[in-house]
Amino acid sequence: MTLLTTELPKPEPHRAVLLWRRFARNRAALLGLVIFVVVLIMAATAGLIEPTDPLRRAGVPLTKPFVDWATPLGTDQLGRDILASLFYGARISLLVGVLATLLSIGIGVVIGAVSGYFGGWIDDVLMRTTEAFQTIPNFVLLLALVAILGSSIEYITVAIAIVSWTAPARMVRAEFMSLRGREFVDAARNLGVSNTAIIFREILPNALPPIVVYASVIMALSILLESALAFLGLGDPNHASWGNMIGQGRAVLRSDWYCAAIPGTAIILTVLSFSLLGEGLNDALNPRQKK
Amino acid sequence: MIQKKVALRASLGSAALCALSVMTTGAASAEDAPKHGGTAIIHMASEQRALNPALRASTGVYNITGKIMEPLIDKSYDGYEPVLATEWSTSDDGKHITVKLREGVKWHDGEPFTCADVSFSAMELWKKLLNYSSTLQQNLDSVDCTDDFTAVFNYSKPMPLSLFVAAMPDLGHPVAKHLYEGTDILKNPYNTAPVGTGPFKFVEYERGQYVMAERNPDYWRGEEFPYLDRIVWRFIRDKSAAAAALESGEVHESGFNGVSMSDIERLSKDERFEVGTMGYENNVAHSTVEFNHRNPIMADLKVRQAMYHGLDIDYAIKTIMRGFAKPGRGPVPSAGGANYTDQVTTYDYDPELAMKMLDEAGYPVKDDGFRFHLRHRPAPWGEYTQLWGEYYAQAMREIGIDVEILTNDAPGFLNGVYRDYDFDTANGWHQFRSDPAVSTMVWLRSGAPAGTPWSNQFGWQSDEMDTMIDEAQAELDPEKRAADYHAIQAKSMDEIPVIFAIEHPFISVTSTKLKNHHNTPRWNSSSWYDLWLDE
Amino acid sequence: MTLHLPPILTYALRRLVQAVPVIVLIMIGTFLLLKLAPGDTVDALVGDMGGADAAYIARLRTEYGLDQPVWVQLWLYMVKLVQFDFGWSFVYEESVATILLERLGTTLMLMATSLSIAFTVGCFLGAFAARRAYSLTDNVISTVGLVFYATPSFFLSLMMILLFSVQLGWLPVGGIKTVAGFYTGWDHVVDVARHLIMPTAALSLIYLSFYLRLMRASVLEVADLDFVRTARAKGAGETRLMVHHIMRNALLPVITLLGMQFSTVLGGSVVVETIFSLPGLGQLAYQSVIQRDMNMLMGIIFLCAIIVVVVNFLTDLLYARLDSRIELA
Amino acid sequence: MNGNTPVLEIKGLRIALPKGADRPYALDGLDLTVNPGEIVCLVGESGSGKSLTAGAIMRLLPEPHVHVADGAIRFEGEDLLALSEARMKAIRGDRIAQIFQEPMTALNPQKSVGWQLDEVLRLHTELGKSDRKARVIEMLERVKIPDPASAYNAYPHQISGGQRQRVMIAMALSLSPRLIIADEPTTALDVTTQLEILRLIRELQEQDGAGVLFITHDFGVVAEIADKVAVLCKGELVEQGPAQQILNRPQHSYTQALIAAIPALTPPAPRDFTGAPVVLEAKGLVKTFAARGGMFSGKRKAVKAVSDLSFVLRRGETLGVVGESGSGKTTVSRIVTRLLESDTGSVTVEGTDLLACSPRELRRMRQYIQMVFQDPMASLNPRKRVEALIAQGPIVHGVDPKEARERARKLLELVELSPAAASRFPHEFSGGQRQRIGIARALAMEPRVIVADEPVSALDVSVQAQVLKLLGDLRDRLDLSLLFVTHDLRVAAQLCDRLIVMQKGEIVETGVTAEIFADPQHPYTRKLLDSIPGRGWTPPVIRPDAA
Repeated sequence: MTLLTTELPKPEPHRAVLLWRRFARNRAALLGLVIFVVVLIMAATAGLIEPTDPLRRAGVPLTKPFVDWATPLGTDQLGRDILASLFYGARISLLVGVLATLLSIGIGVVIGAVSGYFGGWIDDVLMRTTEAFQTIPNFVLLLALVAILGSSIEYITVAIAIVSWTAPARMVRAEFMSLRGREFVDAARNLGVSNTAIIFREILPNALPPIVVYASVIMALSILLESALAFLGLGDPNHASWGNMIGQGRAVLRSDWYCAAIPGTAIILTVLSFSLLGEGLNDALNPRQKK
Repeated sequence: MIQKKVALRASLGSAALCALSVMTTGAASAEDAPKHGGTAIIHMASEQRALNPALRASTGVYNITGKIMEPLIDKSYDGYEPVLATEWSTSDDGKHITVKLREGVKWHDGEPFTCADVSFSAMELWKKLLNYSSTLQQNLDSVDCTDDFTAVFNYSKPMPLSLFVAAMPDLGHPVAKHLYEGTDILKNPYNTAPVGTGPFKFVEYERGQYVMAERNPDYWRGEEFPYLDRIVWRFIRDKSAAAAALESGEVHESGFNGVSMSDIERLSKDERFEVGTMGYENNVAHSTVEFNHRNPIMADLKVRQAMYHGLDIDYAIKTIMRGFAKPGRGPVPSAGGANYTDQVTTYDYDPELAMKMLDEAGYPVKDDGFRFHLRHRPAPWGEYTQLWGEYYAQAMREIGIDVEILTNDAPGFLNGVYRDYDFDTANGWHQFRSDPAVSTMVWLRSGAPAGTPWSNQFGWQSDEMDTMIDEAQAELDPEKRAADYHAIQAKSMDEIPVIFAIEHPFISVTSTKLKNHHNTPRWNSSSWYDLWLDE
Repeated sequence: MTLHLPPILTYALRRLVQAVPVIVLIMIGTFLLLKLAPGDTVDALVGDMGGADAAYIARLRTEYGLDQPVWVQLWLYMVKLVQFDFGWSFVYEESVATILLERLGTTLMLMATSLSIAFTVGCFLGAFAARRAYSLTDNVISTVGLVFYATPSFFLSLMMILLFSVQLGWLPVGGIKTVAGFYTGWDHVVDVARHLIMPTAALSLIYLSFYLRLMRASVLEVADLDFVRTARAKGAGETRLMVHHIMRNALLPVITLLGMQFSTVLGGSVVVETIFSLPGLGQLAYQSVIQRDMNMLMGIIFLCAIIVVVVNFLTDLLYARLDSRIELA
Repeated sequence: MNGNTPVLEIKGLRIALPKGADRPYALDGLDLTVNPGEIVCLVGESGSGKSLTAGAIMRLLPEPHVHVADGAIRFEGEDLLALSEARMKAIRGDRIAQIFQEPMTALNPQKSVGWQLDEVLRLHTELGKSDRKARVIEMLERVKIPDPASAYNAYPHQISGGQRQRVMIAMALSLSPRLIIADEPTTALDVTTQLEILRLIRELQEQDGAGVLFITHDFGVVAEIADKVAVLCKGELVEQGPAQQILNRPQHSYTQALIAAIPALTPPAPRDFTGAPVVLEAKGLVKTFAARGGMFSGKRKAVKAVSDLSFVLRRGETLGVVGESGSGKTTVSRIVTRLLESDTGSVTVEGTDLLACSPRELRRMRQYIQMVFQDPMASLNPRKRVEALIAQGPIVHGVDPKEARERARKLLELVELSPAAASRFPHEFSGGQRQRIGIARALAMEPRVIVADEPVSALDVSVQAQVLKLLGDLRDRLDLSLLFVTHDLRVAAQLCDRLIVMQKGEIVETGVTAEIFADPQHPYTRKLLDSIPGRGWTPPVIRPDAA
């Protein structure tokens, strides 16, 4: 029996392996992953399996699903192929979701990090601004932004990001406030590391896990917000987005319910998958000390 | 069943000088004796805030205030019908129009209705504040009251009587002088709580919810009228919810395409409802495609013709309007009566021809698969304007023209098209208001102040057209006037400054419990004194 | 001489002072934002009317002061606002304050019921799920909650209308009361309640899962804390643990978020109010943006800011009441 | 000892750990007996399984992950493992009571002290409300809480750490349990408080005659309180016997090693530094903190953490700063390294006043004064590999990255770690190893001064000794000066040439370590020395041949 402490324990398996193990323990999260992968495949193969322009007239308007194999899921009011739109819609929805999330998290991280790290009047100014943004009902702000910028998909994405950054900013700020007092930050300062490097190289990587988890929430919200805009007729009609499909399918909801129900289900499943993924990521990245 | 006969029995063009019998047509059969009582609940898709037709000329406003405030003259299927006016005539030079007023009419507050009210309304509201009317009445110098019930309209330039009469149902609502004189007219409280002479008295306006009016016991047509105790206009913005409200019996009528086309089609097969376009003959609109002629490609007539050939109008009518429409034949709709003609150039759907014409015009398909790219602004006027815009884009792509759609809300659209000219093509609608002179010719005539919506802001200018329009407007002889308008129509179909692609009346869904409905060409705007409820 | 106020008043005053710059920022921001948007309220008005001629349009612009430079308009507005004059809505032809007052009741009723249902049921289910963490029950509760969260609110609302109004005929399609029903007293209350059932349910179902997940996580965290172990070692049973030891501590972080949720829910109610034709602030805000009804939107945002400040203040009080570590001294 | 039936009898207890743990059983075959009136100390380092023993007795293991696999636990003859949950609930808090380590977290922050004490009575007695209150007040008196009536209404955060632990004891003892399980009850407390609490437990236990199972890692505490000692090592019982025997004549090599690792209370022979150059001079340091007031009062009270502190540190010298929590010793270490801005004063290193430096100058000056932190886990960025951690400083100061990494590997050897450690993350190491990495990081900068803030207090005793030795060795080899902040006088005695004793931000005494230990001048210093647990016991000198 030895008391010497210099011997190293067995090396641990790779971080990714550990993360995967913790993630996979959550069965619901696995389901979320499966749905997510399916959506991903749909987005990636849009145009391969369904080589047509989704906005093109592909058949007799309002063909029911499973009637004509040229348009397996039927057509909408303008004779557009619902299957093709569904695939292209996956691409648009993911694009909106991912870009809006990256953008809002980006803004949130910079503001939250600066605010939380420096504190004082900088924090005051930034947090008052954040509060101002939070006080305006986000959907109303979104409508105003879309009214200003117009309804192109790029602007919708930017607008969604602009109304979504406050929560991550507060979150990052809280993380930074708690992390900036940690000894490893003092250690870095003591080594003469600059503030910028401390913020981005030392603290940020440690503040990321909850943000990554929250990113799934923003992804989900982005898709819901886009669809709500489309519902109010403010979607981008140049692209087949699920929101647009529901927005237009709603007019024929009672007679041709599938026009809205198919993209509706797609949205529900996708948003659900993001939420489930988020829970799984939470388990993987922020393991609770359960014995 | 789907498409009810579009009744067009109005004898337009000549002024009816005598009162016509109060005969009604419509769905009610003769043997049903009208019942008194009941509350009719009417769906409104958008909320009307200002309830003064002498301040805001819009069908939405008439829809409610038509029951409370009456115009001097209304329109029936048999022609123009006296309401608050009983007779009208013009001087030989066309500069003085004499209107005899109905005696014994009282405002809802008990004050008598006299010429003073008409004179005040005409000078202070119709001429100064009311949209379209202020242009129409710009040459009105004064209104003289020779006695309490005779008003003489004095114009500095000749005013065709037929134009005057045709405008009156919409632009001829007097307000009570004693309630408006000496006040800030725009902020007068009676603008949202109207006082009129009509069969129903205003009760309350619950903003965001409904407007309610109740029976006027002192109505001038006699104790018999009106039949209903009450009318409520309910604001339901969402079309699906409105359809549900009709089906659950919470609403009796939805007009102006208040429910979606698919629901209209569905409910037309439902025994509980009558669906049709009757009663809108005076409220026809065109779905348009507007070009920005500042773009050299759009300025090329051959391109515009090719694009017209690329539009499958019949398909659009079938899929988007579900058959409740017909192809447009220029700026005047078939509901325009004598002023309408179908002897014009037409452009059949022929994509092959369209592509050939585009090739010839010097726009071959390029490497990216398109001939050229257009930025298109669709008007946000609801379901089928939007679909029409998307169909247009779809159709243009088929003939090799790439169309990028820029969606905006209403102010954004109006600004983008009519003020900033930031568009290549746009689609919206043109509303026909009884006479081409009221709001149609501004689509073709040059010289409208920049930024005026629904006017020629398209950069298209033709001196010949301008002259033709001015002459038609000043022409006093109805027949010559009609011929002038036929010529304008033909020219506009040749040169296509704007495509008046589809003419569609509005469609209403009415519960069979309502009787005597849709019995005038502007029924939703009329007074409903004879409407009754069979419950 | 110093003024001695009760601590709670001092605190309220301090919060108010802190809120002023935020509100000013919001007001100026909103004003400029709407000014950036293409078109103005006159465009919207004539759009609504279906047309107007040039002279009419020009006259309206002058009338509404829209022909003045933006900074002048902003200055005039702010000067009025300081006197609590919200101005006139050209769209409604009514003073903004009147309309806001009319709408506030409906919105507060909708929000208060939806939020309290979402909060109560969410917390209860969250705690319930946490006690059975990782079991089938837990998975089912969490997933069903998430499905509601994932459903676009308009989709959920439309489905409810189809089911409960059209198919079953149980509930009215929309509105806040039966028109021309002329109910009074208790009947009126029942009538309004029946109209609010679906919109409330739609809103609360969506926000329920938010509280559910939060509460579940919070309970799991608190359940691991030392004092729970202490209570167990004292011989306390599971129910007692939950009620006396875990719940109160677990609720604290959830309550903090309750205040922040208000404006989010107000945004979310835009769609729900539109579908159910409820005359609330959400729909009004949407309309004001579309109509460029500057004064109205500014009024709504101002009101919203005030409500958020008040709600946050109340949650702080509630928090202080619940958290013994915070002293009112 | 008087009882015939033991209060507690554990036979062959085996506690299974979940799959994937470092060993299959947390406890493997524990036999233990506690008689009435007897205090049995269960001693072991972290991870030895001592706390799980308590959990098993209370039947509060985090089942099913961790569960009793085998063995018997008899409480006054009754097999606890066979009882129904309802019966067990009745026993908990009534006949078996437990005292926990962290008095702050072990009390419900949302309930008043009185309520929490009352709860025990409510659960286990039929007493009426006023009777219960009287009983609670009585208990508060028994644990010597001043003003029991106001303590009754107080919330846990409103009373001091020592009082909270008294409340915990009152709670445990209020029904005169037969068995008290005390799980490290004094570890989180200051020395002076620790002694008081230990005395209290002893006193109350003697009055009631209960059996006590006292779990600790500290042999000093054992010496202070134990009747009998059982030593655990990685789940196995290595030795058991009367306290005197184990303390003075340990048989098992592990026990011997543990005891050998306890720092002796004999300071090193004084060394003379009068001729050595001054490397750091602190003058007139003052630091005032604005303490947060209540939520509803904007006022903030000012708390003086350090008032007018001056000292010098010479080359090769180790200056100890000792004091209890709140004495301001940690503040000193942070001001000196300028991690915290001082209100006034100067800290001169290499002829430059650190406190007056511009940010740019400061970054350059940092290389001369480095720090070793208290919590080795918290002070190493968990997202960085060891190599990067050590090389970071030199790279920031302009050393070629490749060279810096090479030097990092050499430094690992210097702190006796395998170079293979370079590519790992901090969490893959034990506490002692992490602290070695922390030291390596400080050394990488080739500083003149190392400020060590409680560098060993988070470590097990055996590890502590090794790290202290390493620090001492390195100091001598590299001619470093150490500013050594600690609350533990045993540790201070080990390494420090001179001491500064602090109380409430002020220096109460300063001098050569050996002199202070031999003849403390200030009453506070005297009290501190008197409170060192097990100060009456001199650990036997054992040749460390067993390693």
